[in-house]
Amino acid sequence: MAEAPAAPNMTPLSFHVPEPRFRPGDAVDYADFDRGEAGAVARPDVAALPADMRGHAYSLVRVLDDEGVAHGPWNPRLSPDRLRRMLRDMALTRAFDDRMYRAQRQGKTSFYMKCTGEEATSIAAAHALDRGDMCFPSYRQQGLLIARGWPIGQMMNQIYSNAGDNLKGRQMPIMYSAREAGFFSVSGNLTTQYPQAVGFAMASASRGDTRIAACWCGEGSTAEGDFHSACTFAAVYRAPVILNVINNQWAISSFSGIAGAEATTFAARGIGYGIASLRVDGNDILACYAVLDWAAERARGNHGPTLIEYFTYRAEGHSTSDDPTKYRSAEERGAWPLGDPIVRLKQHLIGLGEWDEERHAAMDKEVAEFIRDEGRKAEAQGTLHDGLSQPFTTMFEDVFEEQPWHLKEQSAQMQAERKAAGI
Amino acid sequence: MAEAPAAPNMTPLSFHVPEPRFRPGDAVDYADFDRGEAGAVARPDVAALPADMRGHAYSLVRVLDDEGVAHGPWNPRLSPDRLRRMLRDMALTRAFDDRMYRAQRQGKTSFYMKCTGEEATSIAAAHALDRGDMCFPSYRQQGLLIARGWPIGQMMNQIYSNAGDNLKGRQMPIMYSAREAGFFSVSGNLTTQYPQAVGFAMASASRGDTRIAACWCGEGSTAEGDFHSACTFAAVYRAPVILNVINNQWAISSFSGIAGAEATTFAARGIGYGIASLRVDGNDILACYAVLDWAAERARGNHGPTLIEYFTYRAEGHSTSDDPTKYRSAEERGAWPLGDPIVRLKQHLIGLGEWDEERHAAMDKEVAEFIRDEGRKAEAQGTLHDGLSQPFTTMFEDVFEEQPWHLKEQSAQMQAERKAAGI
Amino acid sequence: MSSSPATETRSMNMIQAINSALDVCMDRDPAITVMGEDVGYFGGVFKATEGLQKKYGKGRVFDTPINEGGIIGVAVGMSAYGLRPVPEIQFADYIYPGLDQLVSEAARLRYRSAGEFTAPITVRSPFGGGIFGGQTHSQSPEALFTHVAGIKTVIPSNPYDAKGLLVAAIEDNDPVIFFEPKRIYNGPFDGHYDRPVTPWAKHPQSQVPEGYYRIPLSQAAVVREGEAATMLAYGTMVHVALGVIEASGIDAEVIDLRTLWPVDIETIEASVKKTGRCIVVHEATRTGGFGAELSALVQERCFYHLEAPIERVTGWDTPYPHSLEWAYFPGPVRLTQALKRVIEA
Amino acid sequence: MSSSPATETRSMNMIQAINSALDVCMDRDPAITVMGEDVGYFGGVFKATEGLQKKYGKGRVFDTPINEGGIIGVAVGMSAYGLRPVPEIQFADYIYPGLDQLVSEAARLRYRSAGEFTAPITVRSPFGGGIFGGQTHSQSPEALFTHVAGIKTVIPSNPYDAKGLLVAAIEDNDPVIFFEPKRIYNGPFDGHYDRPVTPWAKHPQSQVPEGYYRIPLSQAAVVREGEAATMLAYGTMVHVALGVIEASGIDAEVIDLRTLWPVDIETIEASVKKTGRCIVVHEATRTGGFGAELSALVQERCFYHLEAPIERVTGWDTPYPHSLEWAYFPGPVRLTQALKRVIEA
Ligand SMILES: Cc1ncc(C[n+]2csc(CCOP(=O)(O)OP(=O)(O)O)c2C)c(N)n1
Ligand SMILES: Cc1ncc(C[n+]2csc(CCOP(=O)(O)OP(=O)(O)O)c2C)c(N)n1
Ligand SMILES: [Mg+2]
Ligand SMILES: [Mg+2]
Repeated sequence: MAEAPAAPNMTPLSFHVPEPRFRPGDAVDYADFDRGEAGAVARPDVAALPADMRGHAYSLVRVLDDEGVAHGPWNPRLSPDRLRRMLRDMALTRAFDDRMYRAQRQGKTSFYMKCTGEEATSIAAAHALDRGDMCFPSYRQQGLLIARGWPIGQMMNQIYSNAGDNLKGRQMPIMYSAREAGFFSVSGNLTTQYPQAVGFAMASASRGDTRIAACWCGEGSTAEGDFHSACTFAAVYRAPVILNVINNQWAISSFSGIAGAEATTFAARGIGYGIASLRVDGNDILACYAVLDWAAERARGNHGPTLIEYFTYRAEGHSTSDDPTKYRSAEERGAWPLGDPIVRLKQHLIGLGEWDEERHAAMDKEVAEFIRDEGRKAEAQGTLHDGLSQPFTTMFEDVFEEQPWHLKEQSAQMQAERKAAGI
Repeated sequence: MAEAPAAPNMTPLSFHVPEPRFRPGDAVDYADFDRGEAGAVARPDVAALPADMRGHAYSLVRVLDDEGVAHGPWNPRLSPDRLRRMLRDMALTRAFDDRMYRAQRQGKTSFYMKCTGEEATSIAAAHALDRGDMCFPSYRQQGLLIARGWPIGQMMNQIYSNAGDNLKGRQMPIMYSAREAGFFSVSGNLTTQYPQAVGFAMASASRGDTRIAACWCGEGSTAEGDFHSACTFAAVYRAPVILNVINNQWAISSFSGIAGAEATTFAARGIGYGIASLRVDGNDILACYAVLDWAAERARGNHGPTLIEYFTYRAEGHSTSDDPTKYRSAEERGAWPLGDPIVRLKQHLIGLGEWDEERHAAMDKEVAEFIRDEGRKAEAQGTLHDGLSQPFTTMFEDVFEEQPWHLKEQSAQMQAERKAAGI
Repeated sequence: MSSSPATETRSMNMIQAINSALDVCMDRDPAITVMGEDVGYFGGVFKATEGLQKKYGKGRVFDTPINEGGIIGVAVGMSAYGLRPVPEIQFADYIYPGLDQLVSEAARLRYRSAGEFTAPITVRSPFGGGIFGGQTHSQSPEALFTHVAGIKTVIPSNPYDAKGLLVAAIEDNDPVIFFEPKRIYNGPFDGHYDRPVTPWAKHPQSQVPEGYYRIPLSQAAVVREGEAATMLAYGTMVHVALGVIEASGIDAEVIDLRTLWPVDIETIEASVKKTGRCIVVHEATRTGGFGAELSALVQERCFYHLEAPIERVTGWDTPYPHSLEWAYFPGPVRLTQALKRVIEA
Repeated sequence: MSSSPATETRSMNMIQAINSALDVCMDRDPAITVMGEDVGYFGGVFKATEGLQKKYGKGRVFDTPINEGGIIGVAVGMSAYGLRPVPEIQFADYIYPGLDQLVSEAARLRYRSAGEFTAPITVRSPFGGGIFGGQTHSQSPEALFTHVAGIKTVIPSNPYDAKGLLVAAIEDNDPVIFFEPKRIYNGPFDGHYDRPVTPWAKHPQSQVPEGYYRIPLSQAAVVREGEAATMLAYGTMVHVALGVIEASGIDAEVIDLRTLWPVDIETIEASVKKTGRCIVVHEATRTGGFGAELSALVQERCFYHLEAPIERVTGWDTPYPHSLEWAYFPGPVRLTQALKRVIEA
């Protein structure tokens, strides 16, 4: 098969295939995981040259310590009101996920994807960015929509492809599009949104506008060519864009090593392009907010793009089609040293004297009821298998702005054939 | 056009489009160009961790100083014989380029591309790598073939698409393929060879072989998605591959800033993946050799991939289809502070007492005569417009291993139609 | 017409048959290497590569980064070394980032190097709709490949063929796109989405030899003989076609192309010359689909035998919609009408 | 049927006409933005964008990194902002790395977002052979786009049309692939490669209005009326077809499709119903080419009028060879033979 056998006097080459530390059944031990201290990482000036802050790609910006106390220069010192809003947004996102997951299991729709454990990353962004800034999300940024106040009912309608679905039943569940909320149409093809965000930012900059762009992808998705396109164009044109990588350590069944995590961090990718790059505790919403706010200010000041890696953990399966017990240790979630973002912010607020267990329980209840009510209203408009909620002819609309002859013919043909068949 | 006008109380964004320092007619001044000192850069252990040698992506490995004296830890201390062979290989490459360029201008073929000023990069590689190592070149690595002793006449036959062309006239000039010489079929599509080289290296490693792979692309081509694929796969599997980027500062009419050179070096791209990355004076063949030799040893020792940026200058036009006076200052070539690779090695050999002007003149003459003779022999086998050198039916061969019915039919049809038309 | 089928057979679904093909091939030829997203430890999102990493090691079965262009590009380089890569593209909808390496490299390598380098790569990829996958888990992009000189395209319609064709594809010395109709992984599907799915076990073509056999590429199967019309189909649509014929009682012939290109033109020509009528069926969008090529070929070669216009029954010229999936799918209603039109024309 | 042509005309070649279209459009609409490899200061390797950066500034005309996927991806994002990008892909052969962004994103954006986001992008790209460009500077990949729902494909055959169609493409609110037949940038080419090239100046269609006008998309031009047969062609092949008719004296009708998809089906149908015979001509490889779709459409719609099989005269099913370029090219010899066959059938 090879052209020639290995030279006998030379060391044979060996092939390295990364392997995660824990597989199903393994006991999990994160003892040697180095989180760094909360508050330890310096906060550069927003105009800092990327060359002067390369270390930020290898450290971990943390604000909250294990007791929920905020430390250091990245502490954003947000008002308790704002913190409570962020807490509720995270709780709402989690409750929404739970309900929609169950709805899928009940056969009300075809598919669902949760963001459990990663809520802080999206909620922080929604709070740090201006409403006019354009978001190019992946499929796990439902938190952006929720925190931007896009109607939960609309999201459910989309998931059910029902009569109220603004996407006319055309998209799989969770592939939202919400222009009003500055939320770009979600694509099923990984990372395509990355260069698109850069293009939006280039457009805004070239027209002297003030709106910036942000995009999201998972650590696994950084391997796609589009990631490189985005970084290259962002660096060359100093585009006002924030490139967010959610490193939740898993890409379906592949651990982050298969995407390159053994050799370096994902934030370090940005260094290669001369992009300011930071790594942040993705389960610490204060840290996430602070870094995003820094990046937004940097972009608005024409100091160029920022790449942010959020170190977090995908607490649930990849999607309703997945079974994570098949490839990873069930202990990982519990043992994960950066905890849960909701619990950590709750603890912080309690420490500030601005929250307590009772209020938290009340919030959980309110949120659950709200989701339940919204769910009922959405279901009243139909679920996926209730019978088709969209007129058949809508299928032929929006392929082009004006319907060309062939789609008119096809639409007519479909109707005629159904009629002839007596349906 | 934009959705909303810029917020009046915010600074408008600005759009940055990189611009080269010099345009046609401009006086050229490289005074602030920092080459570093010859011999100043340290030589890490071949097993060094990429994290421990990041600085090498931002410095410039140089061995020869302006007087042609070799300095420092990267001095490969090659035998004078070897140095003279390298000198002749470079001279031969340049003479070959000149003749083939003229041949194109004389209408003997459709196209040609020179590597003038960049000869050291390929010749060093041919000398540093084992003959069994597989090269995945771009279109400017003719030096590899020449130094590996692949027949010059074969190269000319390919350029002329004549009867002796091993590629049966199918490929544009310079798109060589020479399996025997460990030289992969050149593609017209930029950077496709990059992941291919990584794949070869992965294959060799996975089979416990000892052969490594190397690939080449220009600085402009690093922008392609395939570059990212290659770096990602190379890093993940620690593939025994050498990724060579020839930064000759121009990509047709685009200067290196359009590929990202304003923000960082091209060697730095490798840092993003955790790949050992170095930057070397591409016009200093001793430095090029030393760095390649280091990378080869590293790969053979299972220490992983290396990315090397060769800082050089494209002394001539992009190809025979180009006119560089339209977009860059004619002074650049002469003012370029890293000189000419042939002149520099010649000077070094003379300094060693192993060469002199007379021998150099004799070599130039011998090389010119050799090329002329080879050229005549090749032309005796035909040039492009002499009439077709390949039987028509060869056009339908090698599409598949076995010719399927439709190609048999098409071949027969072509012959029948020509016959019917009386040709 | 399979060569030396092994005797021991077992009832398999499509996934099991594909898994068995990979296993048998890997066992016979150490050059064969399986790679792709999630194909290693996990065994693939559809489980087609289950158990292979354990059996053949990580040097021959491994997960890749999520980069389809890289997967194909690396496979081309592995071919240059002498391996025979069998990459999986998780969904055919995600093959586009790998198209350049397939079209510009793998397909043309033999030609451009005059045979010095070849790319004996078999790209496996689940394709087609019917699983509520919306526009990014339902596409049938086969026409992008049948247009490209130097690539073969193969699509099986049952477990027996899936194994035999995959073995032949892997052993072929040219690049092959092997699209697996995911709707029928678990059972033949006649297009009646509102009826329970029959499992493969009840289908004769689920009896698959455990050992080595191959079904030569470029040979179609006449899966139902008939006189009234010729239906050209592949993948899932073979079962829809058979179901419609059974229900309608019209004596049509059904040809399962199995290899789309180079297609078995003799079988097609003989059938249409016999029946004088032809329907081409596929799930891909209609305009510029492979059905256009079939229609063009048939009218070029059987013009004087045709008694009715050739009809194409295909997916509509829209993206694959989520909730209107069954209105998009060229199912029994549409096929029955078309069959009647062609017969009555 | 062009809307309000400006009165001042000037003799232009194709490049000048394209440049003029860009200039006129940019002048009218500040959202239009030109980008691509070498298109800025240098004005493009074929000079189509010459002078535009100087006139409209680097914010609207700029060089890009060499990354076709990035170019299209960024253009999609610019569209989301509200711009109308007109990217250049230097050669059509290099469009594959951008295919995913075109097929999965630009083409489906309006549909998947139910009209919230659109991609009014016009991708200009020189295509076709005849310049000894070998397999990577000669391809005609139009069939990859005509198969994709949501994309329009336009190919002009002369300077007047080039400008009018490009203006219409840029003003269209859907993504348009605008392939420019590079062989006829400087003059119409009838396929006789051994004869001197006539410059555009001698051709009536080189008289191009300086100002604004547009030629509606999806309208073919009957460039020669005739009774004996219908020839469907586009780009360079229009001139080859006309040359063959002139030389052969056969009274065939030639239709220049101009827009490939959505095609002007009425004009085609009317012509074939009149002549009863049809030849489809293109330079792209035959199998699965756009000619297959044309052939399928014609036989579906004109079956009872057809007196002879529809012939396809196309590039062979091989990569475009370098030295055998003229043997590959579907030139006068082949077209004449086909015309005779169709007439005599
Ligand atoms: C181009 C493309 N290739 C493959 C897939 C299939 N796929 C969907 S999600 C996924 C894993 C992504 O992992 P990651 O980027 O880490 O995001 P996460 O799911 O962890 O949020 C894969 C492989 C796809 N959707 N698109
Ligand atoms: C995919 C692709 N896009 C565009 C081109 C056209 N092209 C050929 S060479 C070139 C410039 C490459 O510059 P660089 O990588 O710096 O290499 P150099 O010519 O300087 O050696 C371009 C844009 C191509 N051949 N392939
Ligand atoms: Mg992940
Ligand atoms: Mg260059």
